[in-house]
Amino acid sequence: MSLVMEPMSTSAASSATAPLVQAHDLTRTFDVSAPWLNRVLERKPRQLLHAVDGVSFEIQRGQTLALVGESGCGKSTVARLLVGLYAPTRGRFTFDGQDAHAAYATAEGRQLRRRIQMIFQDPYASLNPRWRVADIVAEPLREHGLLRDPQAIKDRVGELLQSVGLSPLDMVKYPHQFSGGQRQRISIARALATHPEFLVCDEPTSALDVSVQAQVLNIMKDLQRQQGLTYLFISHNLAVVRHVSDQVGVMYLGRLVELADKSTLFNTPRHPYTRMLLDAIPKMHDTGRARTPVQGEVPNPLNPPSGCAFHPRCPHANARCKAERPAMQTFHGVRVACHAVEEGRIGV
Amino acid sequence: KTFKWSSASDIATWDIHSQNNALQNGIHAAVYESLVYYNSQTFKIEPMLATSWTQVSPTQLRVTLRSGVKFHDGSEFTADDAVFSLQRAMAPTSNFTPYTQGIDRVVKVDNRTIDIFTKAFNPVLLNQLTELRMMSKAWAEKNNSVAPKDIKTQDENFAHRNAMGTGPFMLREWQPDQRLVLVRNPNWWGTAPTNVTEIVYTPVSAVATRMAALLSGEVDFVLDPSPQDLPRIRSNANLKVLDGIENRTIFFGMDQHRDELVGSDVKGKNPLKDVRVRKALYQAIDANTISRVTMRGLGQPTGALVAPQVAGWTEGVHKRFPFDVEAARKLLADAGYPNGFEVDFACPNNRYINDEQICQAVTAMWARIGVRAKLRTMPLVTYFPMIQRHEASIYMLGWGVPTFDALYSLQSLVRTPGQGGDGNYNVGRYSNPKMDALIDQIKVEMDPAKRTALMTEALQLQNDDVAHIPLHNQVIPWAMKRNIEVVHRADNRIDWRLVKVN
Amino acid sequence: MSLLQVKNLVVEFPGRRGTLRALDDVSFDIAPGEILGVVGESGAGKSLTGASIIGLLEPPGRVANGEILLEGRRIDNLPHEQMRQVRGRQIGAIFQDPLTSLNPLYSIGRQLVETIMTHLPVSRAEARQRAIQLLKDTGIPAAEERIDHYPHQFSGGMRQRVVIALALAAEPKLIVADEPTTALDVSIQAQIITLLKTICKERGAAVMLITHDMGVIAETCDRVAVMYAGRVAEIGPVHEVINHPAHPYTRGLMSCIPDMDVERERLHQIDGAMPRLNAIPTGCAFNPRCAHALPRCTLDRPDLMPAGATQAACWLHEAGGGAVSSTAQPEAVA
Amino acid sequence: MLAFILRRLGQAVLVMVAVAFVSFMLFQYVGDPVIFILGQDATPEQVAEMRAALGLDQPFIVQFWHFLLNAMQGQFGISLRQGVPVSQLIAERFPATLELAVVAALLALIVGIPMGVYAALRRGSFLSQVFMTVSLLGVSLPTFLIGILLILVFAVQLGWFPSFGRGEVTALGWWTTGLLTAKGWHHITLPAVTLAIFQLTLIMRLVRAEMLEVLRTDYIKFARARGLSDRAVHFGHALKNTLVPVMTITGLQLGGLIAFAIITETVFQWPGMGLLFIQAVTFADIPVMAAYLCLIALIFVVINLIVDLLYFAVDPRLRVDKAGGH
Amino acid sequence: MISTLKRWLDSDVGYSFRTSPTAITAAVIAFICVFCAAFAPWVAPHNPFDLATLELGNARLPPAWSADGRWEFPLGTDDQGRDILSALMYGARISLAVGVASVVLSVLVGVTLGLLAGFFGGWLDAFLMRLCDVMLSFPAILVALLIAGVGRALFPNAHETLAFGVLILSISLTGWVQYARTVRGSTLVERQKEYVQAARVIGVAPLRIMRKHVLPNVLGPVLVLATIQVATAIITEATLSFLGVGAPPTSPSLGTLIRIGNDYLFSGEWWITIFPGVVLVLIALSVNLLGDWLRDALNPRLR
Ligand SMILES: Nc1ncnc2c1ncn2[C@@H]1O[C@H](COP(=O)(O)OP(=O)(O)OP(=O)(O)O)[C@@H](O)[C@H]1O
Ligand SMILES: Nc1ncnc2c1ncn2[C@@H]1O[C@H](COP(=O)(O)OP(=O)(O)OP(=O)(O)O)[C@@H](O)[C@H]1O
Ligand SMILES: [Mg+2]
Ligand SMILES: [Mg+2]
Ligand code: NI
Repeated sequence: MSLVMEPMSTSAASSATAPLVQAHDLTRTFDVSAPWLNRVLERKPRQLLHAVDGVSFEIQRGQTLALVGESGCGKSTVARLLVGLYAPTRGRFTFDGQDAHAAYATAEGRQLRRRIQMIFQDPYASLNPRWRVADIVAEPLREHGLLRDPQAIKDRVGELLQSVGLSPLDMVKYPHQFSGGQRQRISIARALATHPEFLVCDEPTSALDVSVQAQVLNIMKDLQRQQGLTYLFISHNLAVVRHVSDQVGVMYLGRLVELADKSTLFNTPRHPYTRMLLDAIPKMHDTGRARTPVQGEVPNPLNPPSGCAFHPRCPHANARCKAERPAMQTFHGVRVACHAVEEGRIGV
Repeated sequence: KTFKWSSASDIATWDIHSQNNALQNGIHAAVYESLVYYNSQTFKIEPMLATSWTQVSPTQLRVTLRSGVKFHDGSEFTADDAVFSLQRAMAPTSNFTPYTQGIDRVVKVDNRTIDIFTKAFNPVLLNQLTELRMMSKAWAEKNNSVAPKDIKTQDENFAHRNAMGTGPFMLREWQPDQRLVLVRNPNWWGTAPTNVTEIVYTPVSAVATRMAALLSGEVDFVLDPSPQDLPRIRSNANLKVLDGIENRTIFFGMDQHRDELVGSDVKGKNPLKDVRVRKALYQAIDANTISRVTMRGLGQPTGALVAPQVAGWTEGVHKRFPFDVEAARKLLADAGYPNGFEVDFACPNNRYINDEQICQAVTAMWARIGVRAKLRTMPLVTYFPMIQRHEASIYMLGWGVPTFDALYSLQSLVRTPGQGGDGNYNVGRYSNPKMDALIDQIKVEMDPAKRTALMTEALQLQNDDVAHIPLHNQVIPWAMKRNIEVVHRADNRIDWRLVKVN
Repeated sequence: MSLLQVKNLVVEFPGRRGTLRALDDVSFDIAPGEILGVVGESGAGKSLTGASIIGLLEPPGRVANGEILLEGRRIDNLPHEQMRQVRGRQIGAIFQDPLTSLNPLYSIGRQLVETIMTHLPVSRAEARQRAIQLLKDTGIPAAEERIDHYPHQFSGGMRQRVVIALALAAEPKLIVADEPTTALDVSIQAQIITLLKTICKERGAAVMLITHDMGVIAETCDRVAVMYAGRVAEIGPVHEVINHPAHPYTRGLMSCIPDMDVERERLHQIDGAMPRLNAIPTGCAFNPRCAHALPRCTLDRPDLMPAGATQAACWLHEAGGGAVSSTAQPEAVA
Repeated sequence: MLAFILRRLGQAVLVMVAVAFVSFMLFQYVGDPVIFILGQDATPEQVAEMRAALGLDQPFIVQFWHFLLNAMQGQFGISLRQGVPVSQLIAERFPATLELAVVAALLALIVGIPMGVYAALRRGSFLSQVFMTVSLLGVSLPTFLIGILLILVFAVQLGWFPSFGRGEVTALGWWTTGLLTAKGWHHITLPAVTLAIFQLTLIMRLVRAEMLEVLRTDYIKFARARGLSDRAVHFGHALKNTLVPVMTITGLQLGGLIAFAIITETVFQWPGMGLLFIQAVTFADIPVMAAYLCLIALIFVVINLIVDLLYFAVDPRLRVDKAGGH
Repeated sequence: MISTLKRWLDSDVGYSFRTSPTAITAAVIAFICVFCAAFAPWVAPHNPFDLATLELGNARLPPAWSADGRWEFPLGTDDQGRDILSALMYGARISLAVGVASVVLSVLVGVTLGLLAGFFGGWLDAFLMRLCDVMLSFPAILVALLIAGVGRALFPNAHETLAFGVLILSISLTGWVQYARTVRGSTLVERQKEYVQAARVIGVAPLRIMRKHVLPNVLGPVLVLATIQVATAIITEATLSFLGVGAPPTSPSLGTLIRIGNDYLFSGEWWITIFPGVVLVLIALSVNLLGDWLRDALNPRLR
């Protein structure tokens, strides 16, 4: 643990006051209503899909925040909000004290884009299949005018490839000539080209087998140690999350329901959903043991349950859960949104 | 016997005064008859619904009508019908004004006699009467067809789709662009050699399809066969071709008005104003080869502006300047264009027989003497308005003479443009005061012999001036099955009374 | 007697620059009612093995050698029409992606009824009744009503259950499941795995389960086969393979898994990458990455040989080499 | 659904107005019909008078405005050639064109789809190569040449089919049909084949390409894995999934068939709208041309609408009520 | 030159070319056609466009091998005494130029508009797609008639150049629609792909993304469509010439030659009809076969 914290403490002096990444009440709504004329004729209301609904968190420099949650709960949307692929419907994202979304729209946005990079969920899809690796990795360098001399660019690309464990000789190949793990590393190399400070990783290892996954995770950790990178890490795989993160946020239907230190969350989960999620992890060494899947059906995001969105599946739900939406509250350094926890109906 | 025939386009209406269109007039003539008509063999005017006529005064023609003529509905043809019909042709919605221009009024004298008053002496009145057909007054009044169909308005009169005349055939069925069926009128007043009881007309616009229909036996007769296919048809044992000179002359006109030609490399002057240049262009054309090769014999080379059937024509005016490339080159050099010049050249491509090919061949011949004609061809809808806007430097035109009288051509083609149809197709704007004087004299000359001589003189003047370059008289081929007997008419019309199917 | 026997299976892709041998001498068998897990590096040939068994190799891929026997009958060379009758009826298949496996244009009921009627002599009404029962068995609520819905109207987990219902429709004896849960999150994954297990237990069907997730293997399978570069590297009872792996690759694989319970700064990793198919080294394909490679490993290709409770294709376990193997057995996991 | 149709019809009107506007902008260049009406001998004064009477001397904007005003009252003017209301002319000609287009489209579909399926399933087999190459003749030869060659062979040489016309027609109210008599079918064969050849090629190639894609999808593989019969897999599952893009193109092409019919109708003297149009063009019959173009625009929009509605019938995903869920 | 050819033959596409007899045959035919067309002035025995050399007396001579033929005119002569072989070469020159130019033009317009519509969506998309609807309603023939009318009215004296302009413009004006639709469709798919979003995250400007990322990835179907379109454009040109809006009669294109030949179908002078038709079929067939091959070769799944 201390090893992990070290790089953070070195940079802690510079950012002791404010965290590098601050998301405040981030919300993104998608308008999925039928066209206007249809609505008028069929007397239908507007349909809004709250993909992300009031999510707030902070990440200190050199730290990793992991986001977990069911498919469709809004993790990728959060990631896209942070890198500016979506504009927030409400809320603010402050990066190093600067309103990022205001900046994205201006000329300085380029500067910000240099500092914030993203690794996409599908490594193959995120690489242009018609470009050579050399061009892919060099694109951010050229785009931000960091280097102009072709030879210098080539050297830098080689360096980057080497730093992610690939050979500079691979530069002339196309993405399809690499294996899944190698492609993932290419997209990491590209993301690192501009010396970013904040890296958003959306399920970077979901398609990989364990040995390649281990290689990728190790590279990421090494980089964090060496360059003090800050990560937002999204994954389904809780074992991986546990390995890489400092803090873990659990999302359910567009909202953050629990946000805690890694060890606290894994050792003493509070929110009933977190508990169910942890119970659902297959255990390696007790072969043949059945686990308890999360009960009930995934709710429809267009028509979320009233009150606490989790109440139809929650064993602890009561009338209040049905009616009133719980707010995030801090208990013993853990932020939870649950009436049962607040009321002490669930013990630690 | 059934006679099945075909040509490119269908008639647009059965209303005899609604549109003036050659093919349509020819078909109408089977059902509606005129007072007088050209004899198919001699091309002399002969009586039809009129039996005799006398020029009472220079402006009054008295016409005696045939008795015992019955319309298809059985009613009698009377002077009322004749007056009505002529007045109908003069009505505001009629488009037969080219034929009625000279007529002032028509008056019934008695049941069998009418008087036609002209505005001035009209030497071609009888010729014009051949195109003015007779309709039943009672039938028109009963069926709301008193006025000719106005093409500008919605109202369709009965006569548009129905026909009721005195002719040898009666309309049975008409599906536009598909089928037109005429049947024999058993009560026709005259006698005719024809043994046809039914005429079926099917317009086929694609010439190849039309020929295919003839070859496959689906039609007996094609009015406008493809000239390319004639040798084949002539050699086909089941088919034959009937050629006849049409009274239409093909010639080239030249812009002799502008001071500088549009689209020419000669600046500041108009080479076509120089008679030597015009003559050079003339002599560079090998009319015989064009007639033989391009026209496959469908052109009779001529040096005159009118066909032999036309009054005023003589062997003398018919003679061409000889084809002589050297002479042409010399003429050009004399005129100051030893290396030739560039000039615009426009032709229609769907009006006359092989029009586009002729122009191409002529362009090549001119190229020999250094005249670089820039040929453009276009369909007649765009072509005629274009030349009438004087946009072409050299243009092709064919001029038929329905009146068989050279004045018709002279007035339209070589008279300086003016009032009352003077020079209305003189789009090259040739102008010669001597010519104008001659023509004005012909207009009022009442002695036929003297008049003819004057016309010949005018034609010769045109030749001397090379106002236009005549090329040939069009020969019209008709293709048909061997068992068909028809008489070829110079106006490219079938005389329905003479058709025989053996 | 085993239900399925795969003997010396070789799959090749004839191509422009020579023939690629994607599966090389793969042998294993599955007993009735058994769940065999198949794990291995990406590109090792897991999916190809599954595809060969159901006879759906995509051309130009072809079975170049070896036999596949179902209940003692060879099925790899059956004529097209007979093989078709084996598929679905004898061997069911489940593919990775639940959305793309279902024809989006037909209701799930239609697809179920169609499958049932192809294989079983039942009337349409009976088939529908059976389809509803299948949906109920696979845990879809309100099956009577949902049967007429279209695939897109179901969530991913439910769709995967429909796919399972389709695979089970004609009560096959063997189910080949190729990464049935990769696209799903843990909670749905758990549901599906539980379902698969109960169905096996109740119907006595055997399952070949291909997956990346060791947790799933551990929890579900009776035996596990580990594949590497087109060959079976190790095969044996699941507890043994996971806890006492015999092949160096398996060992490496196991150690790569991030553990929920153990905090580690760096994950263990196998250095290097799997060789490309056209550049497989002589001898043991794993030798360039193997810490214990013997001179012999670069020369001769090892076949599966007994190694403790499992069988491994590794010279370390050659009879008499047991001593080597035990000394070489390094800091094995747990 | 209703809203969808309403919106598309609204767009149709806009498209038609745009088409009419462009048409009128260009009509001043197509020539002068007056020469046909008065004959060649008319004096310039008579011509000018006639042009004025027909309103041809006015700027196109004014002509367009008059057209719009009349069109709004359901009147599309009078044919300058035939002097008959254009709407009546088109109504007379429409059945012939529609019959021809539909027969050709059916022919193309009935022959083209199975050929495409076959070529996809047996990719590389001799017969499918033959299909692929021979079908190219259909797109390599101009329509008029194909038509005339067919006439030459089947009408002139063999005498099996008539070379022109529509044959006997039966009137069913205002609709005339040639499809009730053997003679009518006899007449429609050659033109329909001519018209269908291009579409056939296109459909065949399209079906083949789409089938090749679809055959590689997981659900086809899964359908095979379920042991479904080849028939069920190829025609039940695969073909239906190729239908959406095939329908799009076929829809557009059906509109195209009507446009292409211009040439076929000319060659075979088929008394349809195409023939009417080409005659209108040679006559500069502006009202007919304007109405025809608007009608074609309408046909395109309607066909696109029908195609889109067919999507709903074929693809349940589009039918989904977004709010519905489950 | 040789080495690039070698390298190409060694690439994947080159390999599939080498192993496809159809592709090789098609390429050879296409090459011969293009070569003869491009170098017509040097290859052709006569210059049929030089009117001064035409001799009307030589009109309609049959091919050299028949009784009346002359070796001076290997494939015979047409109605103006033009050597058919030379006319074919010169005509193909025009036809290929018109075909290629109009395809290039419609590809440029169509791809640009399709990209814009697909990438930016919204009202621009709606507007452009309605524009497509409008364009669809005008058959190429009519567009040609109208453009010819406008062109002649505007430039009454620019004959030949204008004719080509009219042809190219009218073919591309009706041709761009399908490119626009295809490209728009693919762009809609492509712009959702993560590599495009990755470029946005990097900070690449939208137009640049469109050009450098989206364009190469939507070009595949466009290229195949374009090869087919070259053939179709030649045929359209032939059809337009049939209707009299094509190339000037003194410099006949392949299409014009076919139209002329059309008049000789029944006349027994078969060579005037057959040869131009055969050349057109050869060109169209070879280009189409090459397109077919290219479509399969560029599809990695079929390789
Ligand atoms: N562009 C969009 N338009 C409409 N709805 C969207 C859009 N993007 C995402 N959504 C919806 O927002 C919700 C959250 O999607 P998101 O992709 O963030 O989920 P996720 O947590 O990343 O899921 P997964 O684990 O499957 O990747 C989903 O219901 C999705 O359907
Ligand atoms: N069509 C093909 N042509 C050539 N090689 C192929 C083809 N399909 C598969 N392969 C090769 O066969 C090998 C085995 O592929 P397979 O799909 O079985 O891998 P896998 O073990 O299922 O991997 P993953 O875990 O990534 O699904 C791979 O190396 C792959 O490159
Ligand atoms: Mg996601
Ligand atoms: Mg796989
Ligand atoms: Ni143990």
